[in-house]
Amino acid sequence: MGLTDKVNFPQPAKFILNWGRKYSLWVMNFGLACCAIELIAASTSRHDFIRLGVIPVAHGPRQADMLVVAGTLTDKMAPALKRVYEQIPEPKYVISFGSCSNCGGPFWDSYSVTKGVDQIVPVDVYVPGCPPRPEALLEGILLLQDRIGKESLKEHYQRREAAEPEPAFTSTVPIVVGGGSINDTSIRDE
Amino acid sequence: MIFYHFFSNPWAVFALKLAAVFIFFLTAPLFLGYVEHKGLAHMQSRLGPMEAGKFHGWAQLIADGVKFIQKEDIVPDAADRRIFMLAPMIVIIPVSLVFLVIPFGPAAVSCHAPAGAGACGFWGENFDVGIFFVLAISAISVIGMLMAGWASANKFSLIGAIRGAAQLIAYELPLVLAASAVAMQAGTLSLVGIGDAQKAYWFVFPQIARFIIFVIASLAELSRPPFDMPIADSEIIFGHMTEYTGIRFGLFLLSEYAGIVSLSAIAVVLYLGAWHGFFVPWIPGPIWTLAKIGALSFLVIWLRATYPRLREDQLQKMAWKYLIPIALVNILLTMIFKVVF
Amino acid sequence: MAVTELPTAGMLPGGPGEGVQVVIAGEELPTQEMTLSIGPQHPSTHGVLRVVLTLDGERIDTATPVIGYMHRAFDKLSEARDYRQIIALSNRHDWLSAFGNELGVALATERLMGIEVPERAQWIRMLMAEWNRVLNHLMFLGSFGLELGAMTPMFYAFREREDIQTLMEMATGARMHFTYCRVGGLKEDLPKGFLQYSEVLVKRIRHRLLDYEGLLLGNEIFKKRTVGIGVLPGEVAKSYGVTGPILHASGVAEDSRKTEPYLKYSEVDFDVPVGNHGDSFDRFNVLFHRIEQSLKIIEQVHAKLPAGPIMPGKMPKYLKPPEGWTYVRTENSLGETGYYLVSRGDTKPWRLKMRTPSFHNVSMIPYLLKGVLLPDLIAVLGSVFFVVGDVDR
Amino acid sequence: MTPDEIEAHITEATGAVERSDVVHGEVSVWVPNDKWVEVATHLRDCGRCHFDLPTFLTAVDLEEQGFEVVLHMYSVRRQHHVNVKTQVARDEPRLPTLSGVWNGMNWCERETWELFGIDFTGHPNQVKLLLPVEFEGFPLRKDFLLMTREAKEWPGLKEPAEVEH
Repeated sequence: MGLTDKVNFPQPAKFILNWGRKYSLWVMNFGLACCAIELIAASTSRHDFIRLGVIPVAHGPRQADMLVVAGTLTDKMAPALKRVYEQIPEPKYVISFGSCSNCGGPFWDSYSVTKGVDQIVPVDVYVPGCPPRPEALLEGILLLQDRIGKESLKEHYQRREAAEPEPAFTSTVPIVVGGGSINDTSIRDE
Repeated sequence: MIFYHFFSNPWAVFALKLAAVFIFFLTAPLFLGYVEHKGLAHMQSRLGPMEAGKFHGWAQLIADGVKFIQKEDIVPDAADRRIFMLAPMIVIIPVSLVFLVIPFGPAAVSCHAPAGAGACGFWGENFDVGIFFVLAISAISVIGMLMAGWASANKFSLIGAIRGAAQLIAYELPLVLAASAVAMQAGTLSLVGIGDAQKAYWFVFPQIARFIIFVIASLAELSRPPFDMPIADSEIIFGHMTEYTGIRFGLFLLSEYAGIVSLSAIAVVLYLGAWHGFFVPWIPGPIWTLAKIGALSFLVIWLRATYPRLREDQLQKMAWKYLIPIALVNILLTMIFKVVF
Repeated sequence: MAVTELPTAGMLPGGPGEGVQVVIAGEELPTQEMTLSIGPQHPSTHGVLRVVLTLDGERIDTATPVIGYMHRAFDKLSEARDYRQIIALSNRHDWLSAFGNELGVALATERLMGIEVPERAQWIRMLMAEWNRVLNHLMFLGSFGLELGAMTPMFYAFREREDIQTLMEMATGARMHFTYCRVGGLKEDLPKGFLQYSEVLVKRIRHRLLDYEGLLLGNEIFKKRTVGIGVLPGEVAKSYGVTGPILHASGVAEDSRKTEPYLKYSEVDFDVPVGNHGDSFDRFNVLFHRIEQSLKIIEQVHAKLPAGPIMPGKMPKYLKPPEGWTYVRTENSLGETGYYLVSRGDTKPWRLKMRTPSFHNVSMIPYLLKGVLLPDLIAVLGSVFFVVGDVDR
Repeated sequence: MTPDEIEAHITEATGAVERSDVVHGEVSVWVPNDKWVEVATHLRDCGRCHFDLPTFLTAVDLEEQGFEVVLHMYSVRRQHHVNVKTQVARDEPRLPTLSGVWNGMNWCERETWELFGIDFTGHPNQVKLLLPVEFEGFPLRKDFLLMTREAKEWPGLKEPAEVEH
């Protein structure tokens, strides 16, 4: 923070700053349920998202840049997620990994499950699947990196501030892996 | 002739050396960090960073650095603000000072520097008490660690810092004992002098035990696996670094890797014959030194991939029950040999 | 806590079990206990378990597990779903042994309806259950190393897991939640080339197990950290309802594949590895040898797999088990997973109680953690095999 | 022992069995509430029963007849099972605790209390186990409705016969 949220940098400086953020996404592994295993699988030998600069060595939220919420969020766990999110320093990104964290998934009618983490924290990328394959997470990361490469931090912070009281997805239009958009009602009405 | 004039000006030499040391201090840890990324990855049948900088992710750590400077600088509410912000500096400054006295090569032949500026050669400064300077100053970092742990107002940080302090107290002694035996054998405290003294044979050969003690003690002092209890991630998150964000955290990381380089360098100078090579004497001294430092640092990385971590009390037991007695006996033997031969 | 109650002090040379009496000067100084809350999001609890500790220095006075962060109401939801949907749901509570879970539901429903499962389907179910067991145990072997600070076993374990998951994907089409069982049989027959790949994989994994033996079980530091830590006597384990590898490590060879064989376990030859001391190391040793036994079973299935159908000829259109109840126990990867199924003749069960091994394992944690050091928390928690979804359901 | 032998032995030895049956090879014995602890202790200590592994304890909502509490046990040495069952009233469900008999019953009873509202008198620590403290109601009772389902029918609802397999 500091300058980056007030000044519009000239293009070369902006490029370097964005490049740094793009390839150094230390990930806070918020593994909750089944999807956590696929998240770990995405970080280990065959899929290895460390290739893309997503480094899973941030053990605490303070060092993280990206929060991957993988698995079912329950009402009992929701305060912890909120807290972890708030502990991550700006600029931060959130990937919602798996149907449960997107919308409740197979536990949509449960009395103890939060139906979607976007009720608690703003989400940048939705990865659908139950659980999604590691490749889906890789695509989500690539799409997020594309977006980071183009964004302006000043606007990023302005949007965040505007969305401050309401979490949801007002920060920017979120990415949905595999196409579609979360505002696309045609799928729901089918 | 212009070079002659340049090198005979002590201020110019000083500036040049300072710049060189500074560049080395910044690049060597980055390089080591990259090697750790890739080395660990290939040991674990993966690839490691591949995208940042396109060619095998060579710019991964630069990207990390660029990111660190953009991150929000959080100081927790309950933290002791000034001490919290000061701690990373206290950690990194001693580590950087060690680089000043590491000799990379022999004294230059055409050296006409006036007395007082130190003899001219591939080192920052040739202290008469170099070895004690190094050992004393590298122990200061733990104060920074304690400050960080205490000021963070986090229980995990505190436990980590206390562990780190306990570990340092336990391992400073074997480290000093092992190093002093070398000083005894070389007959000088100057690191350059110790390097010179190994012309005939490396000091690792007479007594391998002393070298092993030194390496173990340095690993413990650096809190590297298998002695990484102060930052044991699965127990206490990240130890004293738990609450640090952005560039302050980056400084901690830099000091960790710089610490590996500097202690490897000291070990090379003390035991592995500094700039003296073998078989291929035409390779210049500084390259030998760098290669040996690299090899030793790689060993440190290798250990991380192989071993689980010990428990704090087991480490203490090892220090007090085994390493210190062995080091003392070692000193005794060195004295006897020194007197007899 | 008064200082005199401490027989040994952890931070001083000697350590636990050494019997070195440490006299601490300044005994009159008051000491303060520290309450440390580990979790619910903490690297060591692999999942969202929370453990509230009271610490005296680094020694744990009391440990209270707080569970429920993954309570997704399986029991209630299964009352609102038909049997077909429950199979899909039951995959997800113990995500590391998905096939074992769906097997239990299918077996319970079949027993209540009196359906005879074809021979071939039973053998294939056994094959898949054993592969699933290998998957599960590899995960625990790997993650325990990571928690103790050894990174590499984790990556090796996942390398092997990926191979096995490719195999499972061939047959089931899914990587984790297979949903391969149907009431009465299986979704479909094994694809071409499955058995050949399975044979190759058995050999490969058996070979690679040597790596784990070297990196973990044969490693001096690993032994130092786990031998004699968290000793669980067999009687205590039983009184907590602990089953599976933990009970075996405590010297009780109770395995329902042996004592009450279901599927075709009576026709294959395997052993139940048993530990002598019930400490963390024994638990891992047992886990490691269970992988070998599973591979042995898989090899026998390859040899004995009969031809035939995989579903009984005629299945009712609606699955409506008659009124009644049953309890089916299966030896799942982590212990006894049982389904207590009460039917009232509807397409949905009246009550489906899931008995999970992890729940009982975790309830035993306070016993094991009393008086150990904070670093040993890792060695104990990692060796009390549990999956949080299996604890909370 | 075979299921029938267990049934006969328990009926004879405790004298508290109201009725019993054997279904699918599993024995159930129904005992009155006040004999609950006594029977459980006998089953643990008796040399012939030797039920040393309490498998689970749960309840079934029988609607107007109250709740049926089920305790399943296994004997590692003798390799046999038993289900001990008892019925508690719906308006004031209450049962003495078994946490003194087996350690493992502590959590099982906490869970049953939380999900069914059955009060285990004498339980050392009867507080919420799975649900957040502020949660109201006993979710596994039949009169606890899943609000999401009540609000809107699941759009993907299909009867089993409509799909293949």
